[in-house]
Amino acid sequence: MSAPVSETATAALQEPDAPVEQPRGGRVPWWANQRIGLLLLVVALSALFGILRPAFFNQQLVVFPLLRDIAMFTVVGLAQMCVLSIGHMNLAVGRMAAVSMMVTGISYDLWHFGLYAGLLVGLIAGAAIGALAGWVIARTGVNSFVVTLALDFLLLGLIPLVYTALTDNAAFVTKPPGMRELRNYSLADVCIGNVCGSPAVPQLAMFAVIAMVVVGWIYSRTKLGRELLMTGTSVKAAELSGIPTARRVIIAHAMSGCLAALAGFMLAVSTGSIKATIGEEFMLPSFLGPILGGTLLAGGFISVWGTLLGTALTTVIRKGLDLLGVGLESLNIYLGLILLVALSTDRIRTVFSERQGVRKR
Amino acid sequence: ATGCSTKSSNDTAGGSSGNDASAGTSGGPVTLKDASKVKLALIPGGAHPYFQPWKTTAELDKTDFKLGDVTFNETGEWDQGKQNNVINSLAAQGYNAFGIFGVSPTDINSTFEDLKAKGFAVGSLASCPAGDTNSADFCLSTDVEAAAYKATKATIDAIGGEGTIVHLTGNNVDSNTQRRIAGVKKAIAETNGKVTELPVITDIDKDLQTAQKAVADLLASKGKEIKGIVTTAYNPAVAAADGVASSKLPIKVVAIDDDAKILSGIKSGGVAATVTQNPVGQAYVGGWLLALLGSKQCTMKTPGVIVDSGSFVVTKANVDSYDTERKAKTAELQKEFASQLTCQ
Amino acid sequence: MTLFEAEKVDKLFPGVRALDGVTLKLEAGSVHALLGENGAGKSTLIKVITGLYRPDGGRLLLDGKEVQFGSPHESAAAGIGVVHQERNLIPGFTVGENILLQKLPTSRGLVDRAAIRTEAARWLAELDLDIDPDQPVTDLSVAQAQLVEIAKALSIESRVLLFDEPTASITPNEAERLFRVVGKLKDADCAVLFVSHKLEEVFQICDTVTVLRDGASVLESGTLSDLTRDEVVDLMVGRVHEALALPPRTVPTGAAPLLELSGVSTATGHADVDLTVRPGEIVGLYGLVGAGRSELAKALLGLDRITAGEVRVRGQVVRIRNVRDALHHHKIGYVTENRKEEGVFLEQSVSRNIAVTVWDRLRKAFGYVPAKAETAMVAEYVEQLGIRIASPAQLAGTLSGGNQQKVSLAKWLAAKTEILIIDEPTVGIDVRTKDAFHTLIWDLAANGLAILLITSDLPEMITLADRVVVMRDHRVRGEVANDHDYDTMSQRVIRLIHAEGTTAA
Amino acid sequence: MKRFALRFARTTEMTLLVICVAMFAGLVIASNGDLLSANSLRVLLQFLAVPVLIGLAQMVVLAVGQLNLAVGAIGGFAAVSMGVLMADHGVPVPLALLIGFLLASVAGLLNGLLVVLTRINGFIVTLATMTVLLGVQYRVVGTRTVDGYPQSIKSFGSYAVFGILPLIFLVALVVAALLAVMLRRTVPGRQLLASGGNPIAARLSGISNDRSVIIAHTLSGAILGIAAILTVASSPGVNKSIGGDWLLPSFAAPIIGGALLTGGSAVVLGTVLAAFIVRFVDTARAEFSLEPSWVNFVVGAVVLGSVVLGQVRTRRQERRTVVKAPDAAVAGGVS
Ligand SMILES: Nc1ncnc2c1ncn2[C@@H]1O[C@H](COP(=O)(O)OP(=O)(O)OP(=O)(O)O)[C@@H](O)[C@H]1O
Ligand SMILES: Nc1ncnc2c1ncn2[C@@H]1O[C@H](COP(=O)(O)OP(=O)(O)OP(=O)(O)O)[C@@H](O)[C@H]1O
Ligand SMILES: [Mg+2]
Ligand SMILES: [Mg+2]
Repeated sequence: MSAPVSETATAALQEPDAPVEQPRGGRVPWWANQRIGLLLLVVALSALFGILRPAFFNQQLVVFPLLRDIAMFTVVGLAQMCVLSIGHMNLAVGRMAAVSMMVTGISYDLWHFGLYAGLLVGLIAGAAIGALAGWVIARTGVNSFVVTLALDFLLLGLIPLVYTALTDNAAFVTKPPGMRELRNYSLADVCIGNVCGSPAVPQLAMFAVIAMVVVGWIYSRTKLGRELLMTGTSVKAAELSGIPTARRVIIAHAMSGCLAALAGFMLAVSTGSIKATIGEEFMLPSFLGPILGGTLLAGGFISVWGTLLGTALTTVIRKGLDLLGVGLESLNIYLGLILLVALSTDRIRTVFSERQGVRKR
Repeated sequence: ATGCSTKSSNDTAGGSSGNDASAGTSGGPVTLKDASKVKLALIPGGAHPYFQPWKTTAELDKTDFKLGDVTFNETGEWDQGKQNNVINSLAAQGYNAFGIFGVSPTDINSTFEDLKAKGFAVGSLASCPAGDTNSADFCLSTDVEAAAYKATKATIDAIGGEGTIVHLTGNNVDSNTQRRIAGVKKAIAETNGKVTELPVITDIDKDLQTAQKAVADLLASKGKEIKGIVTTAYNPAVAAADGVASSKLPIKVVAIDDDAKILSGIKSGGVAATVTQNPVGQAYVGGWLLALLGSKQCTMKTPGVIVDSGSFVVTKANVDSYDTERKAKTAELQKEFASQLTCQ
Repeated sequence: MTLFEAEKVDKLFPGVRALDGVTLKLEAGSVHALLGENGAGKSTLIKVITGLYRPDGGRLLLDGKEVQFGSPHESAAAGIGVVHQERNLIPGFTVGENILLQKLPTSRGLVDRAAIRTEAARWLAELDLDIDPDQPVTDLSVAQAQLVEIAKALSIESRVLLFDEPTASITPNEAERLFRVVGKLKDADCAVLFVSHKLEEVFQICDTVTVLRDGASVLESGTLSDLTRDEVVDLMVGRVHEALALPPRTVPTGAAPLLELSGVSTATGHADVDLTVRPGEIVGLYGLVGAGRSELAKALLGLDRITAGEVRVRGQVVRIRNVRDALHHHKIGYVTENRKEEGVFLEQSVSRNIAVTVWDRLRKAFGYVPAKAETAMVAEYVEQLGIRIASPAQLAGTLSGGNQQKVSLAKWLAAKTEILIIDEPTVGIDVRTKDAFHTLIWDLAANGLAILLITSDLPEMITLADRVVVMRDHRVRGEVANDHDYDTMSQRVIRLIHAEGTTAA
Repeated sequence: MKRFALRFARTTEMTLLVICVAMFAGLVIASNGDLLSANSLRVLLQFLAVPVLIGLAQMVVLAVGQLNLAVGAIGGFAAVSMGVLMADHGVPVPLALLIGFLLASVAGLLNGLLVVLTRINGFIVTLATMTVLLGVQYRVVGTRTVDGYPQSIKSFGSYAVFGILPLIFLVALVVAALLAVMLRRTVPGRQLLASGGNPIAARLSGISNDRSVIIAHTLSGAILGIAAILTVASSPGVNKSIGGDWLLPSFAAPIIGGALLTGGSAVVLGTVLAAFIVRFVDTARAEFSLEPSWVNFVVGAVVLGSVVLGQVRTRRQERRTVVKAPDAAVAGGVS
């Protein structure tokens, strides 16, 4: 039965005189492409800040920490993006990072694990707590917003209890060998013969690159990624097309938890120790990166590059304002306003391109 | 009407500075030569009334020590990552001497190490790193454990040496809080059971309403047993003073810092005592030291030395005079540090 | 007397000219039919008239005076009532509130519940509906909901009433009631516009007709009694429409059944269902709306619990846990009745829509799906089914209903299923595409697939099925061998449905 | 009436009521009856006023399928504005309160307008306005705690009828009652819920969803304005920390109370009862001297438990489930 449809049926199904329907998902003019717009914006802003404050291009003191931050918040953004891909949210993204790092901290402190063994344990813990959230959502059908919010509350209560029980200073201060170095090493410390990398690029950024490659590969090349996006587009249709949607929900949340753990690790390495407050500042950036980058809140469409660019945009703006010496009286006001403007221009661009008969993607 | 700590501390800053300045530049054991290349940054953990005196003292540092430049930057917003960014940005703009209140005591050594590695002068102000090491050039801070100990002693005195007290404080998962809890416990242990403590109430410094509610609930449920309340964080102190006053229970409150509201409470008798710290001294002596170190005129004999900037129990008896004591302490601090320096 | 007139109305959507100089006249005391294939622009015209869309050209006249409606609110105020194609009730509200939502009665600034109750009851009575106005609409059946929609349109006491496919999901019985109301409206000198794909109804109740094709009117206000059914169809499809002639097909009677249900009961209320489908056979499952046919299909796929009885696939007793199980272990496919919500992923590309069932087969290590294999596979089915697309990357949501249905079917063919459950394949699909689908289904059976065809369209059933199993109230009422004769078959089927009238409402 | 009673018996509200009564009884027993003393009751109710209002402020936007992340920022900003106006600029109390109330309402209105005009998801819009308003709050008050305002407002904040019923709690109840009437019995209220329940259907019935969204956000702002007034009246002072802990409780109350994130549900009573439950957890913490961490832990567990239970209940009531997969419904809806 290689060809279930015979010639006669095929012939009957053809509509020779019907016009081909307008492709609306196809090509988009370059200026309507969100990613390119973002890239231009990031470059333009960097140039502007560089002109106003030449220190903006100081490799060691500005670019290095800037890239380290972008790397970390990109991973945070990817963590949120994974659940956005199925139309869910993870409000406990920061707290998941905190819990996984707690486990990593215990592994360093009590079990004397090596740097990467501890990281691995943390990633597993993150995936597990994410999977737990996913499981509750899949089993009960309760909205992810509610479940992760409640989980956030729960962990917020649990984490301090554990820290006060296990540590003196409310932080795990044992540092396995390599952690200190990872914080400061840049590509300049990686040499092939006499050629060394740039001192402006932190080695820690490699974690983000790996995460981006893996997540990007999953979503663009694999069955799993496609099924996640299909689940995000329509759970009903996905279930009825033979996609195990409950399992996909669990996997998306597990990926989210795992990436949150990685981001938590990057934060712990870059600030110095593993403590209860890790991830407290993750929520806002976790949404900003993906959303600015074009990931849909409703699910079904993601962009890894967009997440990087969206994160870069917000981080660069903050850094620029920092360098311009904007005080706390104005900092948040500017940040919020710039954010609104950035989001609105994107909206204006979308409307404009739709008017030209194309659809933004 | 604006009251509060800013105003009162402003007075302090204005009053004490003249003396200190003369002590530092002329009468002091070490004479600062040329600090015009020193650009000093005072960086608190975030916005907090405690740090407001730093802002004005920073200006004073600039004129008194003829510094190249000074800045006061509170955009760290109580996040270690953000604070590190602020520090780096300032370093990139040419600031080379840093007085820092580290947001996270367990992390701040890493930041100090980075700065030291780049050749900057670094002082840990108002809080010392957790653990046994301090990677900054020096740490000038209230010994929080000692301050909490003193506050508890004052509470015990106020309640007549017997009864139940309760300790209200801030973020539980912060090593300074742990030290405060230890200080309170130590003072209570010394009474050999005459004074007992209810479980510590932590995490109520985030905002005033949480503190207020916690105090009200505490008074409603345990008000009759409690003889005294010792507070070691800002919002709980304000809330406890207010809560006890309006509940009309015979409870002695020992507060922290010298908020105008608390000082007036002491004067009227509603607050038994308060433990004030020495933010002006930290910023002033810290600035002086950083000028000496930043201009490479001096080095520390023992890098990382930790010095208590002092804490002062203020009661009705000394509410008008405690500032003199504090100024004296500041001058004394300068002398103490002078002996710690090796100068050209 | 002309009550309402739309004159040379244009409506443009990005890339589509949905209406192209359409003129429509509605006379008082007359029922006017609006016909056309899918996507001809019928619903768009109604939305323009009611102020939901702003026309890009032309004008609207009410009582000879030009009007412009900025919103449905304004058109309602001007006396134009409408029943839209999609059901539009507010879930948390009562039946009464839903009916009167457009102008909730108030007294002293507050919503007057008593007034709502009496007023709504009046309109429900008008439709002979035994529904409590205080009941939440969430408790209604699909058909009841549709009837509430109609009551809603009546309630604004409009002089012009527009019905967009009001009978698509109600029983013939209920349709009759609606027709009686339409008759009353006609007697009261209202103007009624009636859209339906069911030509029998149109001929039964309409006086005049306008036919749209590709957004343009090909017949304006023709008198229906002067036209034959075939003439109307020809106008709609734009060429002479030949009655479908299917090639002869031998039905294998001796073959072992591929799918066999015996004594199946489900959590959703089915009791003692027996059913057999052999390879190469099309078994029709007929019943009125809500008889439980779709539910049976879903229970079969593990979406609802089977509480008793046996399901046998290829002779083996099986327990199917979910669609995935059905697809991979038993080669069973299900083309759902609810195309837009359950059949296709509107926001995804055509290519992914078709490939969704075959990734399992195409995948390599780590779940990697080679793009090449995927593209080739998709291209094959796009061509075979004649899916009209500009590129496989086009979003399924931008396709017409017919093409969407082809996509929905293609994924099961691509998965090489051997048992196919096809649920209402041609709802809302125009005459020509319908024929193509009939040919296709016929052909699939000829190629050896076992097909269970669920349809409420009796002519379709009689055209395709080899045997017709009749269901009512979640029970099989009997089985009729198809002799492909409409008159005898319809009688026998209807008789089975109404046999031994034990009903639980 | 009987049918109504039957229906009520099966609602979330009934479950919550039972939980409330049980918890209260438990606490009374645990405190040896101390909780029944006038003072204890007053304290219990005093700190319910603000949580009730912020829960309602969130509920009303949830009702149109939106959400408001700026609750704390709007309330805090309004509260410090009033405090500064009275203490530093000597603005008369009624005028200052009116200005604060209007500022909060305008902030809500702006949220609504931004959502409608830009079509950006409400989640993101309110996130941005939250950031801006936090900045404004700091700019207005800095690190000070402002308390130098007239005694009259403080006595309003601490006055209790019969020494038991705090005035501010009664104000909150009145607001809740008005909101309930508005949502159930007025045309704008019904239209708002219709927009939340089914935006397309609402539009076809001549209801402007945009208007509903704007009304909901403005109402939310107005309720927060009242919450801010009560805060100014009952706190020892106002500073930049006011509003800092409003966000999570604002979601907890309506969600425990049975609100649907997808919109269309008006659960005023449920929200009020849920605020009671959270308050009881607080009281229990004080009673048993537990660490505050436990409160978060318990509230998290209660929210999770109640939604799961609620889901199980609706599942059971539903005659059929189309697909046994989670609903991908996303907060932020109408936009
Ligand atoms: N909102 C819209 N945006 C873009 N195109 C649209 C929109 N609504 C309708 N169309 C297009 O306009 C054309 C007419 O659609 P319409 O819904 O009016 O058809 P119809 O005659 O009612 O069909 P059916 O019988 O399937 O209901 C179609 O090509 C459709 O794709
Ligand atoms: N979306 C729905 N929500 C609630 N009840 C429904 C829904 N769809 C159908 N029902 C009810 O479920 C029962 C069986 O429906 P089912 O769809 O299986 O019937 P059917 O015979 O396939 O008819 P059809 O598919 O033509 O509606 C009926 O009582 C029907 O009213
Ligand atoms: Mg239509
Ligand atoms: Mg069906």
